[in-house]
Amino acid sequence: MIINHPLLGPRDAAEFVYLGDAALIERPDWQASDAAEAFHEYGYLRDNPAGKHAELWYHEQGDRSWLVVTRDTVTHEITSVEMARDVARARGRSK
Amino acid sequence: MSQVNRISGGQIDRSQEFKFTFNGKEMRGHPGDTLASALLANAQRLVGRSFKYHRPRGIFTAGSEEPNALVELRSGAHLEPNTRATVTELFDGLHAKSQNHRGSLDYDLMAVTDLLSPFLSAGFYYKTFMWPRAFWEKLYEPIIRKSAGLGSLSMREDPDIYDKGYLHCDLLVIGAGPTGLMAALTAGRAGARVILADEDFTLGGRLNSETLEVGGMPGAGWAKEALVELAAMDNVRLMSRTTVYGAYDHGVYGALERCTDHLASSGGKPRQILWRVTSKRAVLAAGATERPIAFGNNDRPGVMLAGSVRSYANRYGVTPGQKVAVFTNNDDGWRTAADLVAKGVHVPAIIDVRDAPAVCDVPGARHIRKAGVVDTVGRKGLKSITLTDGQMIPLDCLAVSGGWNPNVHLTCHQRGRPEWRDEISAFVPGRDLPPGMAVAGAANGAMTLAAALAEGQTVANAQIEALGYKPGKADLPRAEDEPRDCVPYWHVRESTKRGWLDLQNDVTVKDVKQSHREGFRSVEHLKRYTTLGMATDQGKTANIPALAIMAECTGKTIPETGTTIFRPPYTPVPIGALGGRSRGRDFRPYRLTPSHNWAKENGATFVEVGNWLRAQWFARPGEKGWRDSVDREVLATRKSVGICDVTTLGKIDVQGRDAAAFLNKVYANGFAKLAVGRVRYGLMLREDGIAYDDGTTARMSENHFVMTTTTANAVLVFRRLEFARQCLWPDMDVHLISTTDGWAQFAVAGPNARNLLRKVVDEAHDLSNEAFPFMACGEVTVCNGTPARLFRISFSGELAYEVAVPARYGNAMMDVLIEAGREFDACPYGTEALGVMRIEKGHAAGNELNGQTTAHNLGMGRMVSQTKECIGNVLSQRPEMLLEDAVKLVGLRPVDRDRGLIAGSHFINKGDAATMDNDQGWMSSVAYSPSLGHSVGLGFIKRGDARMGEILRAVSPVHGTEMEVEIVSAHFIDPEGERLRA
Amino acid sequence: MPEYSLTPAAPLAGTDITIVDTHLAAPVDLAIVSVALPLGAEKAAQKAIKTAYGVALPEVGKSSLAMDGARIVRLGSDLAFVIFTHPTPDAEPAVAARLKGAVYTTDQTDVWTALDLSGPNARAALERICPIDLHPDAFVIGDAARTMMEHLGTLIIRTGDDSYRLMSGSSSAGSFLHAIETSLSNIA
Amino acid sequence: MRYSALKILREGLTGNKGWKPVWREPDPKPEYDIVIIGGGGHGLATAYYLAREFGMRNIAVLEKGWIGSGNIGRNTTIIRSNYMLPGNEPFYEMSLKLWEGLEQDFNYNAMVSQRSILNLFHSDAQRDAFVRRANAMFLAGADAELATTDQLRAELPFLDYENARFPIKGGLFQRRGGTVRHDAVAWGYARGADARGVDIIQNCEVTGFDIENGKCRGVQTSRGAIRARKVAVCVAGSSGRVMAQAGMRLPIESHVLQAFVTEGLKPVLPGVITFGAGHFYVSQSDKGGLVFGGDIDGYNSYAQRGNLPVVEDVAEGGMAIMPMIGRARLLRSWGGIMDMSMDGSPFIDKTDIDGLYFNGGWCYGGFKATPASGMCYAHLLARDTPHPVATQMRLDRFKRGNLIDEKGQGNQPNLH
Repeated sequence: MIINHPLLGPRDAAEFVYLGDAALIERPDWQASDAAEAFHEYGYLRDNPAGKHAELWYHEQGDRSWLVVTRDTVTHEITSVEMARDVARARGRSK
Repeated sequence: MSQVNRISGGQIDRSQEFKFTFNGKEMRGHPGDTLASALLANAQRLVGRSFKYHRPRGIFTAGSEEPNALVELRSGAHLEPNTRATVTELFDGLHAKSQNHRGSLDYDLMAVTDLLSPFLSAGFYYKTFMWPRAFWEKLYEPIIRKSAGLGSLSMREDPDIYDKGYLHCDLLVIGAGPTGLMAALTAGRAGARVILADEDFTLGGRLNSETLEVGGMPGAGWAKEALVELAAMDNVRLMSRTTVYGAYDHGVYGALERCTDHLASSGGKPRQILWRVTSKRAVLAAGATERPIAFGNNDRPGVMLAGSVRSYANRYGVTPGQKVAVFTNNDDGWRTAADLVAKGVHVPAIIDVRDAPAVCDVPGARHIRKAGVVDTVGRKGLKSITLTDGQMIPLDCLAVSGGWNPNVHLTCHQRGRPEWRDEISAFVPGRDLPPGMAVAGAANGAMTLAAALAEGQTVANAQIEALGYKPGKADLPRAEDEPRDCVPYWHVRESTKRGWLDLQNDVTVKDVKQSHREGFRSVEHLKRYTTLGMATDQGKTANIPALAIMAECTGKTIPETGTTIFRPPYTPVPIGALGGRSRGRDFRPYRLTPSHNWAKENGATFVEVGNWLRAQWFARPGEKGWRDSVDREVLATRKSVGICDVTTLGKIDVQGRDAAAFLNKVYANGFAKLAVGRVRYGLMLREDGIAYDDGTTARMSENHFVMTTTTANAVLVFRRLEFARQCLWPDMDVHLISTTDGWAQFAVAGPNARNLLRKVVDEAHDLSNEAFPFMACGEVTVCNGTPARLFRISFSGELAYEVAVPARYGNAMMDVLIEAGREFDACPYGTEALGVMRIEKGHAAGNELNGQTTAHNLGMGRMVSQTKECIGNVLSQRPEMLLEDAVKLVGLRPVDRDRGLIAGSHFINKGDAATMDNDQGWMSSVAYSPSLGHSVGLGFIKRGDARMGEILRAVSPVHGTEMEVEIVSAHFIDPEGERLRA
Repeated sequence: MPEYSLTPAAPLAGTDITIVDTHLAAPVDLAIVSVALPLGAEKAAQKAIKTAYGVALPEVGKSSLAMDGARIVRLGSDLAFVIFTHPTPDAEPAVAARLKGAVYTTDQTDVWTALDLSGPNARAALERICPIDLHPDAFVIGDAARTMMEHLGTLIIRTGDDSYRLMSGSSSAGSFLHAIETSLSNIA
Repeated sequence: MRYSALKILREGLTGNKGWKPVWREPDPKPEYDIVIIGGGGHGLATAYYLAREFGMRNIAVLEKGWIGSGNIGRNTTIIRSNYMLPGNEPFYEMSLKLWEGLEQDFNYNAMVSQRSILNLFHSDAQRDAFVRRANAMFLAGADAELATTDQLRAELPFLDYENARFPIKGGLFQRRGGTVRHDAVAWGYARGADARGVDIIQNCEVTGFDIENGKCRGVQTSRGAIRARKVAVCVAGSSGRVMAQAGMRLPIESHVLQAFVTEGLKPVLPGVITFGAGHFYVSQSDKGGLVFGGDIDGYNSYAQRGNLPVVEDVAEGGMAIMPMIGRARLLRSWGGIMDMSMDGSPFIDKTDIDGLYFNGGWCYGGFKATPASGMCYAHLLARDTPHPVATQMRLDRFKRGNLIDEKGQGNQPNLH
């Protein structure tokens, strides 16, 4: 596979390490009253779609950036690649 | 024997002669021959035996689709089983042997299976060999295994080397026949970066095997001119002997280049290169493969595909027989007859299943219409055929053509399904092609030469236009639209004898019918039940006729019955090539510690720790075994001072305004308030609450921390930290960079550690316990000004430091530490002594932090803060992770102090049976403690922390032993920690 | 004063090999300092770099040569290396001083080992181990990429028509040299 | 029709014209007691044991394509019970015992061949973990045997002992482990179930569940609606897709695992061998091909095909331990879709929807589990309580914190 890195251009997927669903960015609030349930869902339950899947890849043999890659799990077609840090910020994560 | 079947012409170099042997018999051939063409030239008709019935077999094709002519090539460790003679280039001194027979090729004892064939029909083995139960493994299966299989491995290490590489292009053209050449010329002239690859050693594809003209000259001549033009283009790379074997995601293709297989010796150079080709676009111009027609005893040596017979005659100057008839359902078969006659070969008859006029004039040949072949005679070489009307024709070769199948293989590699096209009675590429790929020429069903050339041009133009190149002008060479009419005709129904479909695996028409009868009707069931198409040729010639016969049985059309799709590789690829250089000691890189050379010179034995090599112990003269060395190292360290290279621990520089806050989130215990100049032990959890890694982190300045990780997890922790930094808390100002390799770090441990360091650390730095207490850290200089870092931390439980210098000084630093420590009898120690001391001290390491244990299990539950946001703390509180009777880390010692504990033992209460229900836990680490004079262990026991003093059994049934052990504190040495604070 | 002194020994120091016109050598006294751009203060950091080195921080995947010969390689959006010749183990303070606290610096000199590959076979040799497209138009002089070669993380910088600087982890220097040497001998 | 040597003899003499279909091709009835979704190994085994052990006959197995087309038909055919944890080992040992009597039981030769399985180890820590595992196997009544390097040299002289990057320090044998002809398992179970009245319905795709008031009452299929008292999902690889139709999210990701076979070779490997310092395991089939595999590709996929880096990684592992296979040629590669669960262990459980049952999450270890999975699922369906060896294979175990994590990799499915 080839991942078109937003900063570096097309790079062989062998340079990357896969993590999983980009929902892993949305780490629950540890202080919420339903934190135990929320962390269970966050940690364990997956949409696992047959089709478009936003997922996290880490450019370990590259610039060490985490990317959000939108890839079809049936055809493997990649339709978008974003810097995960930008996605995280857009989803309201801060510090 | 002379080359009795040589005829005129061909692309062989008759000025040179090669000697080779087949089954020890010496023969001769020429450069440009394949082993198959040379065997045919020498009239060697019988070349092998089939898989199941051990039927005599001859050469069937002239290409990589060959099912029969498999040989063991070369000898000794170079032995190469299952090698297709049809694609093996002849070289001087080649040795080949036939395979899969017991006794000689001519008198194969296993041929008796053929007589038993009525009882060995499809799937017979599923229905028998079940009684008595033990007989399957003891009797039946060994016999089956021995008679199955094809060629033999040498059982010796492959002596050749292999290489790999990466190629990039705008357009990959797969196949260098007329279509591929035209496509490459078109794209090359337009300036695109082109790779043209073909499995053959001479590019040109079927132009080399045909008498057809292109642009007013012989096709082979036109091909040569095209190749000259292409070779002159900087932007074009020509790759002969290169099979593009797989189409992977996003335009990546796997290709195998055979560099030295055509030479007697590889001469120390890579035998083959595995290329990963990253293409923006591809044109598949892989041509078509002829298919046979099934009829009674159609597997005799001498029955061949018609196009292949033509290829031997035209390209290799060989006729496979002196009397060659043609049996065809299409126009193309006629060209074989015509070309043979033009070369002076006698063609007694053309048997055409169609009721149609002659396609062309073939002098001397009878045209027998609406007829078929029902049987043949000639066990080890064809002697005659019998036709549907009963007439017998004596001959020694029958050229059969059942039509042509486009080579759609690569179009299926991403699960694309081919589609049926009635006009050519064949499957053509479907619509779901691998993205970026287009198909042209015969591979796409454009069967005539003129059509192939035209399609090569238009498809290439479309592909490069999409990449922004200007398409080339139409200067298409003139060529023929040769007649290609073909009717669907798969087997001669009148035949009562077995008609073969899969020649190698011995699958006949009857087997397909039986498969249908037993309900194995889906194509995949047919394949799996009969083994159709599962031989080394993957059914390249067999699958479609078999599918057609299944369609007949079910009364459905062929496309309704199913399609077969193909999987990579197109042709088999040696495992050695796929492994490349990564074998033996080059399987993975070595990482060496900075003091590696010193250790080597000082008697170290090394051990693999991940990719690292670490000194395990340093043997001294007179020591009888490793235990002597390790015991000495431990005792010397605890008595005075020892030195160990601990560079392999991961080191991560953490900087930024939010560095402290960040560390506070990634460690389970608090880090926000760590003072500058101090070190703290940190426990890292996974998000699921399981203990993940531990280490110390030092605060060098307000915004600068130095983290250490375990050796094993250095890369993984870094990855997780980057995830936390970029994905979880993206607005933190924190920056990470690995410095693992940058600092040579040494543990200096033992009561004299400070005294030793005082001789090495420059005087400006106060090492007193007051100025530099336990868990202090700082930047210092050593040996007159070399910058260094000093940490007062202890893994051994002794007064200890770790001192780090830039790695380039590491080897010298080891020397200096030993030299300066001479007055203290300073002793280098390796990982074994390190391990012994950490067990004596009760420190958890990899065997305890194995990804299955919680802080609760490790006795560190209280370190996990519940008053801050940090990774893992929420899920660490799940009810069944905090159970009262959870296993707890404890120390163990044998009741009989002379016995040695065994790591991996399980604990069973006295009096209980050793069953899983009674399992109390396991022993994770053991060592002989020279300090205590007996074996000590760490282990996990249910409620272990509340069971101090209890005696249990440590059982190790796999060793057949058990012993009583006592639960004790894990801190065998200095439980109060007085030494390390001294 | 301690009576001892330390002699440096970088892992590939002195490497100098020629295989059929193509040359492989370890640069002498190469220093590497990483420069991280503080979040929210990237502009100030870039300005400090420009002021100190006379060249702008390049785009990611590019490098620029400063007047004094230092090469600044941009590895990521917030990370760059300053690579320069400097014999003593104080490269980091030297760079930190020039950049006046506008960036976070870490000494990377001993983390890496470097080899300079140059000559007519350089690209063909790299083709066997380097996944990056090194076609002269695709990887122009000054381009830099971190990638993996024979299981080793490697930084490759194109330094000239037929010349490349290759950098990899210092602990695996022997395997790194072996990989490149093998490529050269395989194509020779 | 009972199969025997005599039957073969008789048929052989009369032209093999008397063989009957191995299973019927019935049309679906409007209603069954139990509908099993998925005509793979586990689904067919479940039907077989429901009929044979629990006397239930009014059962349908619905298969989207042809039976055995899932992972039962695309695995590397290994059976073993060399697990460590109490939640797993008794289950897999029961499975192995079922394998041992399977063929006589269903009168079909699936070529169960207990050729042994060997796990090589390359470090002391790995040895310690293997000893722990071997002892757990003993505690559960299984067999295990440690081998020294010298013993291995004598038994497997072709392994690389001299020049290895990660020297072989020994190995853990399970002599009762081995291989089975995978397709035949599906066919044998199908035949046995069919003979007991189970309807095996091919080309019947489930398109939805009929859930009324929190109770599952049947399924919609490409061949019409089918009512059922209980619906048993058994579609590992596609669990996510199918259960999504019931509105459930699972602790599962779908991943592709590639497998490989070489051209046929005369016997070289006695049993199954796995590399402990890389991703490679291999056995030799009765036909002579070396059947081998390694790690999953590592990204979510439903594509039944993989990519080159893993092919290369696996070949590297093979060359690292047995460099004699360099000249053996890879003939075919394929991919199967694995239900990779969050702790690497499976589920056999009721769901929160009454009448809807779930079996899945087998990761790449489902083949060896086939008999026990069928038996335990049948037990659960027939009795509504878990079989004693499958009490921990529950969907809610993550919520409770009771993990069955053999590899200690945590909640990242692609690492298991």
